[in-house]
Amino acid sequence: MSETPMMDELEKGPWPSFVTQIKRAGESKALMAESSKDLLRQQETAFTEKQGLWKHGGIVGVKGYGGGVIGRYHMRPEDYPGLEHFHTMRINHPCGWFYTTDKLREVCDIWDKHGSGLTNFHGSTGDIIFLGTNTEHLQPIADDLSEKGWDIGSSGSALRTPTGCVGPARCEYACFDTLDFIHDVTNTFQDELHRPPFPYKTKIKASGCCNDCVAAMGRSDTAVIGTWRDELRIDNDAVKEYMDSGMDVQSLVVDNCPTDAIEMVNGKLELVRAEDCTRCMHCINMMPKAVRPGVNKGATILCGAKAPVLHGAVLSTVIIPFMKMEPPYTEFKEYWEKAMDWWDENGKVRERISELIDRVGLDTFLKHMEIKPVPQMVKTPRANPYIFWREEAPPGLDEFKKYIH
Amino acid sequence: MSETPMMDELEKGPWPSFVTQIKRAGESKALMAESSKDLLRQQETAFTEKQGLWKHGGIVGVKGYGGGVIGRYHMRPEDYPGLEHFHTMRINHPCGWFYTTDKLREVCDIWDKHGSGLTNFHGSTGDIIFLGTNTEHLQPIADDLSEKGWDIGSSGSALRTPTGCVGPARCEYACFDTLDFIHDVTNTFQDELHRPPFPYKTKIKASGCCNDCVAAMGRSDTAVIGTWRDELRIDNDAVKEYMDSGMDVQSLVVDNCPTDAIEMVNGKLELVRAEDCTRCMHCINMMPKAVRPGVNKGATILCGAKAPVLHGAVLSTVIIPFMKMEPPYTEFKEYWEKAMDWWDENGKVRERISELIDRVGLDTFLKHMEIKPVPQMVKTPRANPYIFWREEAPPGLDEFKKYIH
Amino acid sequence: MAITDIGPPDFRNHLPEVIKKNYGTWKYHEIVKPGVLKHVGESGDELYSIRVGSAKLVCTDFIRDLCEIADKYCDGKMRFTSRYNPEFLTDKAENVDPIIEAAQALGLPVGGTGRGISNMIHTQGWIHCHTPATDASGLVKAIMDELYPYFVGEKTLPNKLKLSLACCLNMCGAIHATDLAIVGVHTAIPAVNDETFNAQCETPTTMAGCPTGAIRRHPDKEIKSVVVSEEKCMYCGNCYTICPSMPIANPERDGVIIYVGGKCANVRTPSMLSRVAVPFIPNNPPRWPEVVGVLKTIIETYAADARTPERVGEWILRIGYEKFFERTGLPFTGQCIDDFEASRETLRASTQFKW
Amino acid sequence: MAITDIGPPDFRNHLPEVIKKNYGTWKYHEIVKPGVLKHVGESGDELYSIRVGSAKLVCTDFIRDLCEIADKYCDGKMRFTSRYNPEFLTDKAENVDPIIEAAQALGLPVGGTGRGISNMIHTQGWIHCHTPATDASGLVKAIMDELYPYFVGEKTLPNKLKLSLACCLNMCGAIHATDLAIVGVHTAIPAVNDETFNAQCETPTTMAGCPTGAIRRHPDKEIKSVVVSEEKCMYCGNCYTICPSMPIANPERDGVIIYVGGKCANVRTPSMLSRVAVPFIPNNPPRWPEVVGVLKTIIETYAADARTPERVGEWILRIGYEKFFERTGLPFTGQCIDDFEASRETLRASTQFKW
Ligand code: SRM
Ligand code: SRM
Ligand code: SRM
Ligand code: SRM
Ligand code: SF4
Ligand code: SF4
Ligand code: SF4
Ligand code: SF4
Ligand code: SF4
Ligand code: SF4
Ligand code: SF4
Ligand code: SF4
Repeated sequence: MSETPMMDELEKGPWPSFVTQIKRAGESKALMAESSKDLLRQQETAFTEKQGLWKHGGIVGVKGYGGGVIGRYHMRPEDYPGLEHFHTMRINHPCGWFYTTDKLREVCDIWDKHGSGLTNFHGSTGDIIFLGTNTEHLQPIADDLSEKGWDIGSSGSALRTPTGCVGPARCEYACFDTLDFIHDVTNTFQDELHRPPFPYKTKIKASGCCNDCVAAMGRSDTAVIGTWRDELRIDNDAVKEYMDSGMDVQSLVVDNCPTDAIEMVNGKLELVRAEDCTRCMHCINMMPKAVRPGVNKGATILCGAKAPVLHGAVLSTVIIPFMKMEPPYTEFKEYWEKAMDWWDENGKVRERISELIDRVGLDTFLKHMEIKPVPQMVKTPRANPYIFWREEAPPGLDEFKKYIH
Repeated sequence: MSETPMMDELEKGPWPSFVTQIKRAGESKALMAESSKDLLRQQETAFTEKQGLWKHGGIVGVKGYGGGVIGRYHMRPEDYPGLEHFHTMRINHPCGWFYTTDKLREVCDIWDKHGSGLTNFHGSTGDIIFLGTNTEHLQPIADDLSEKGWDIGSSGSALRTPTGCVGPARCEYACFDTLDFIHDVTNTFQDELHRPPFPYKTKIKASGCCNDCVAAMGRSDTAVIGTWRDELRIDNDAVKEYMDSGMDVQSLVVDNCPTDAIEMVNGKLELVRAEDCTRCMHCINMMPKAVRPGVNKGATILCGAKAPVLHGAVLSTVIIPFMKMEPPYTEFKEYWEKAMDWWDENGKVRERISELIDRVGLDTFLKHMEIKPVPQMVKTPRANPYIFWREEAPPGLDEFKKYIH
Repeated sequence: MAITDIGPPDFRNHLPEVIKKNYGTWKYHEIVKPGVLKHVGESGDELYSIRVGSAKLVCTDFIRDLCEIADKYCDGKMRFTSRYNPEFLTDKAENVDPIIEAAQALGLPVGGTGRGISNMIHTQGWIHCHTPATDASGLVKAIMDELYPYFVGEKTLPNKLKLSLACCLNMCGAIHATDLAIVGVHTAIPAVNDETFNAQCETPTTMAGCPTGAIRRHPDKEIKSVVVSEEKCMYCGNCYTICPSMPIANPERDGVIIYVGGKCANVRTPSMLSRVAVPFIPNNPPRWPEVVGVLKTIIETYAADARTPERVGEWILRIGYEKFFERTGLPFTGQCIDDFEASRETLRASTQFKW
Repeated sequence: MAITDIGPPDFRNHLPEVIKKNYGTWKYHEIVKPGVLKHVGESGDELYSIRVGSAKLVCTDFIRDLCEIADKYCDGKMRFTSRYNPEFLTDKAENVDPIIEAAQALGLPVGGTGRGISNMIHTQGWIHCHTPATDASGLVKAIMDELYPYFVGEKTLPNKLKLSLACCLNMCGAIHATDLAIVGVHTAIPAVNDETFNAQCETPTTMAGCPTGAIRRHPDKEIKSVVVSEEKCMYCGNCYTICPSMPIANPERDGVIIYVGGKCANVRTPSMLSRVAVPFIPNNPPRWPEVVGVLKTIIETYAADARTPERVGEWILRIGYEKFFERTGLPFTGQCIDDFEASRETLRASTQFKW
């Protein structure tokens, strides 16, 4: 009988099986091939005992870097000798996760040479994850990688590997060049990425439009989301094509516009209330051939998304309604550095920037940033009357003269 | 020149002037007629200095009552001798604020005999307010009032004077007898009203439907709001009348239904998606002759509204989606007493019930109340994963057997 | 022994006959003209209600005047509304105009029904309370003089517009859920009187009474008093309630906040809390022209821009606060942005907004 | 000196020619069939993307297999999506079917596009992390086996349905804003090991590390250890991170929460946080049939009840949580009601609800 019946069970069924992958890694020429069997066995034990078997962290690293490696040790090394150390390494991906097969094979070879041959393509932040190696291999991996033009990703209280959606490479919706932007930002902020300087982790993600294909709204302290400042464009010939092909434009497109900005007027789709359109992409998504973003493109900069620890999950909120996004992205970089400085100076240990904003108030942040408050930043103004004026003087009567009828 | 130019200014203009009223009180036979002049002068001073001139509270009262009188002393009694004491007394109003002229004259006479002759018809809670008298008159007022069948209202950490909308007396929308209910509850809870037993004030208000003409949603710890459990009723002959009279039923009524529950079908108004109707009264308000509540009537019981001190204003939230409201209102009274007991036991001083609920969680309240949680109580379930199980056992696998496909 | 706890007079004894007869069986109503409601019972009976505007602060003789009208035309019965308005009730159509005339003869406006503005919920202010940051009756008089046409039906609005005023943060009248509201606020920290503090106040109690922990012992140990942190004080005045040596009223820094968009009714949209549209306007008695002007600006923008039957809050919900501030011309400032507890909920977690 | 900070390889060197040529000038796209996107450039050029499903945890040889397909049909270029799916890119329509066949030959499903279910964002679980309360890869495999028809296009949905899983409250993968999510949770307080505590842990640090203040010194002064309050502990596991003598994993009390209705896209409606639909289901490896069953129930109810193009959260917004619980048959329990910080916002401040 198999030593790992539950793992075997998970090879059945139509969806590709990770068990098969682990087994296959064991058959391969990966350096730590023996650990594959141990991994399956430890997983079987975890399934049986219904709990994990890995010890706490443990700090490991490579020269010149303050992060990018996650130390991992087993609780029962005597039972699973192949897993005594089983660290992971994060490798920064090329933007948009585009590869040549040469580069892919290269990275696989390095990993087989130094580790388990098991990997995630990709981790949830976006890195290539090398899953499982010994302490002594960490530095050689780093060396081999950098020799071939690869670099380590990030961990700890640092800027984490930024990611962007496929954007202009393959998407007609992209309102800025997400890939160039992420590549540029990643390179500009190598120091912040590799040598944790902050109170806690911080993330940047860029989506070319509000479809948000990298889920920046939900998981990046700094979300850059493409939009446009003018009016969307409609090609009514193409609208007609969609209608001719059987699409019910009225019910599917017009009736679902959240702002009533579009209407069918004499058989033509018109942006009748342009100033009401909130650029939600719905009409565009429904008929990409017929409706497209405007031409004055850029991005909205939002701030703060994070996972629930400690005060509940946070979605990003608007800080800069519209920023032009053109190389060298000076405005963005100045914004980000200034924001990080403020956070760095005022944040407590393990306090993300949104938690700091919640603690001291958005207006305090805006004041430091010298950003003028605008209603686009809020869903509603405050309901409570607890306004702090502090050193600021409240407005005098003069400022209201013009309202006297 | 007048001693009170700003007050005189406020006699001008079309809206009835309180200044005129104060002056007139001075001309009348009210006992403290002289204080009217002082009141105008102190008000002129307040207007000039742009600040109030009344001292802090000071406790006064009448025999057998723990509240109903608000002590008020002037900061500058030497300048305004008529205002040295200037207490107010709250008189419980007849439900719906219905009066006979006899009773009105009676109450005016008592007040002229013992006080300034100045009054609010009514205070914001709903009492008749006797505005300004001396300490020595308090007891005589109370005696005279009770002799004539009037009673004092409430203040302090007590049940405050309950109020209800005009309801069945003059409104076709009333889903229960707000007046009888309030009268009954006021009489049943005289002790709680008159001898402050609680951690802080608490209020009950009843509106016969969700138009909420006593603003119970915003200002009562216990809001009782009429609704129905079945379907609203439509009289299409009357719909036609409205249409014939020029009303655009489609745009004014149907298009504004928030749930898309009604539609015009072949020229007739129909409740096509009855289960979606949230009984928002809109269609009924627009065409009272044509649309009316269902026949299975009762009320939703909501809890918690209050002013902003200390954590921001609170609107009432649903506790009992539907309760039949029939004399002697036993179910309601049991509910209210049990809720007050819980609050009394667990509330801190000056903590309203909604603040207690915010502190310990609605579920804790429901457990004490032995009320089953239902989704009608929430807008959304929790977003955070911080579930406290405490002594409760989380569900076992068995409870999910039925979902296994 | 005093007789206590007899409860209020039984309303049943105060009802007009036509109400007794049709109690609970009214069928529908119409607004015959501004201030005049006609309710029709299943019985076919008709009831006319004539609503008149009144100050909230009145004298007994005024009540007696009302009684005279009620005696003459209403069989000696009348009522008041939840917004201080006297209402005359009659089942005789022919009495309507005489009642209107009689009321107008007393200087009382007839109106307050339907799509417009009724009386203003308000509080005591400098007339009677000890914690006001603004006046009540005076400001209300100034406002209602100006909005009079909306009361008497000369001007109408997309829906009812409920106005309220409270003279301090206690918000008596619960103006926190109303279309347009004014609340009195302080904007400067209390001025501690070091001379009297020790005699009048208890240091630990005073410190404990501050909700934000803004009060500390005086750094100079010789001075038996306290100091207030400019950073932490939110001007709530709680300390003054506990300690008379910490007056917070400050003529130069007291004034009002203007709130918009709240409502209690659950019609179409759920009840809504009001939101800060103007974080501060200084007091300017006797007529607060700046406050009145801002209110008029908001009301006129609403009148022009909202669709029937949008309440103010519903209108803003549709157009967004971006457009509210743009169209009213009111400045959006950092003080409008919530930074109190649980403020995150008010931030815009979305790319959907208008330019 | 090691060479550092060279940054990732430049993506520009990895782009297919057709992408280089049409970079930033794509005009529109169509979904040709499940898993196959056709993008058309202003130039008229066409680009076909073939998306295939994959485990997240793979071995190098698998990547080499993908490379072979890419070499054969895609000029040696390929990409991965933000949901772990390999995508083969070609400008040659005739290559589409061969690519599909090649992928299928490797056992890989082709699909994940359009209105259905794509790969599941997930985390490490028992395979590699030290704080999981459930597994990741195993549970995902069990779920995706069952939802396979929605990936390959045999079944479709009213819109995309994004699935995610995180094995602890850290929620790596940010599953808090996704249509349907699973998160591993503990439900019992940590078991303090009094024997080892003193040697392994520091009392003040451990106490300070608890966000809810649930940890106190052991009442028996002789015992150098701590006790945990059943009342205050929310099972976050922070203490275990600080102190190995406080293991929180508990086979009988570990399991998952099911979340619904979140999304990141700002299409039609703003982004939404996910909400707790099922507060706890115990772990049941290897196939967690109860979890899979509940997910299927929710998905099938959504499929039957939602209108195109409603996302799960939009559907629930329209029908209300009342109807969500009724139609899915899931029990609504007290644990669904928020009682953490700022929970008031989640309560129903309205009389508008459905029976
Ligand atoms: C590998 C990865 C999961 C995966 O399987 O993909 C991961 C794994 C870990 N995360 Fe994460 N996180 C990963 C993406 C995320 C994301 C998603 C994202 O970045 O888009 C989040 C949510 C977004 C966010 O940042 O809030 C995330 C939120 C966390 C948190 C909670 C942070 C918070 O402020 O709430 C922690 C806890 C911590 O930092 O101590 C955490 C901590 C961890 C640690 C380091 C556990 C620990 O406490 O030491 C995990 C190591 C696992 C291991 O042994 O390999 N991880 N973590 C992801 C990184 C791969 C990559 O680099 O590509
Ligand atoms: C007279 C009245 C205002 C008016 O002009 O109509 C009033 C007047 C006072 N209220 Fe009020 N409140 C009055 C209705 C309200 C309402 C409205 C309601 O009841 O519908 C509220 C908001 C609803 C609520 O209860 O939250 C209200 C919320 C407060 C608060 C804040 C309570 C809170 O929990 O936030 C206080 C402060 C306190 O209790 O210490 C307060 C305190 C006061 C005091 C007693 C001031 C004090 O701290 O001692 C005021 C006495 C004024 C005076 O000298 O006459 N008053 N107060 C109203 C009572 C008249 C009546 O009985 O009919
Ligand atoms: C007399 C009074 C009840 C009482 O017991 O005294 C009353 C009476 C009526 N209300 Fe009201 N409401 C009265 C205060 C209120 C309040 C409370 C308040 O003003 O503070 C509200 C809730 C305000 C809020 O939302 O904050 C209120 C919200 C409504 C609504 C909802 C309007 C909406 O679309 O949101 C209606 C329905 C309508 O107007 O179509 C309504 C409808 C009515 C009807 C038509 C009911 C009926 O069929 O008789 C009555 C005549 C309305 C009119 O004047 O146009 N009544 N009504 C109150 C008159 C106050 C006054 O003097 O102006
Ligand atoms: C390839 C990928 C981007 C990438 O850089 O890798 C991508 C590609 C496209 N997305 Fe996306 N989305 C991708 C992840 C996402 C995500 C993020 C995620 O899944 O975690 C989201 C946000 C999810 C959320 O809301 O939480 C996302 C929300 C959308 C939407 C919004 C749908 C909606 O109505 O809410 C659209 C528009 C649509 O489908 O009409 C969209 C549309 C598209 C289009 C049609 C854009 C285009 O014109 O090329 C692409 C094909 C869609 C398809 O597969 O049906 N994409 N898309 C990602 C594929 C992941 C996968 O393997 O399944
Ligand atoms: S976020 Fe927008 S631009 Fe980027 S891939 Fe998705 S749909 Fe295209
Ligand atoms: S982008 Fe959205 S808001 Fe604008 S017209 Fe299209 S559907 Fe309407
Ligand atoms: S709350 Fe409803 S029942 Fe009561 S008076 Fe107003 S409209 Fe009529
Ligand atoms: S009561 Fe409201 S929800 Fe119901 S049908 Fe009428 S308008 Fe629609
Ligand atoms: S609002 Fe404040 S100042 Fe005005 S009456 Fe109420 S407690 Fe007094
Ligand atoms: S006004 Fe309020 S916040 Fe300021 S010191 Fe006094 S009690 Fe504290
Ligand atoms: S969700 Fe928790 S257990 Fe899973 S990988 Fe992230 S930190 Fe580890
Ligand atoms: S699990 Fe979390 S809440 Fe419980 S004792 Fe440990 S740190 Fe505190």
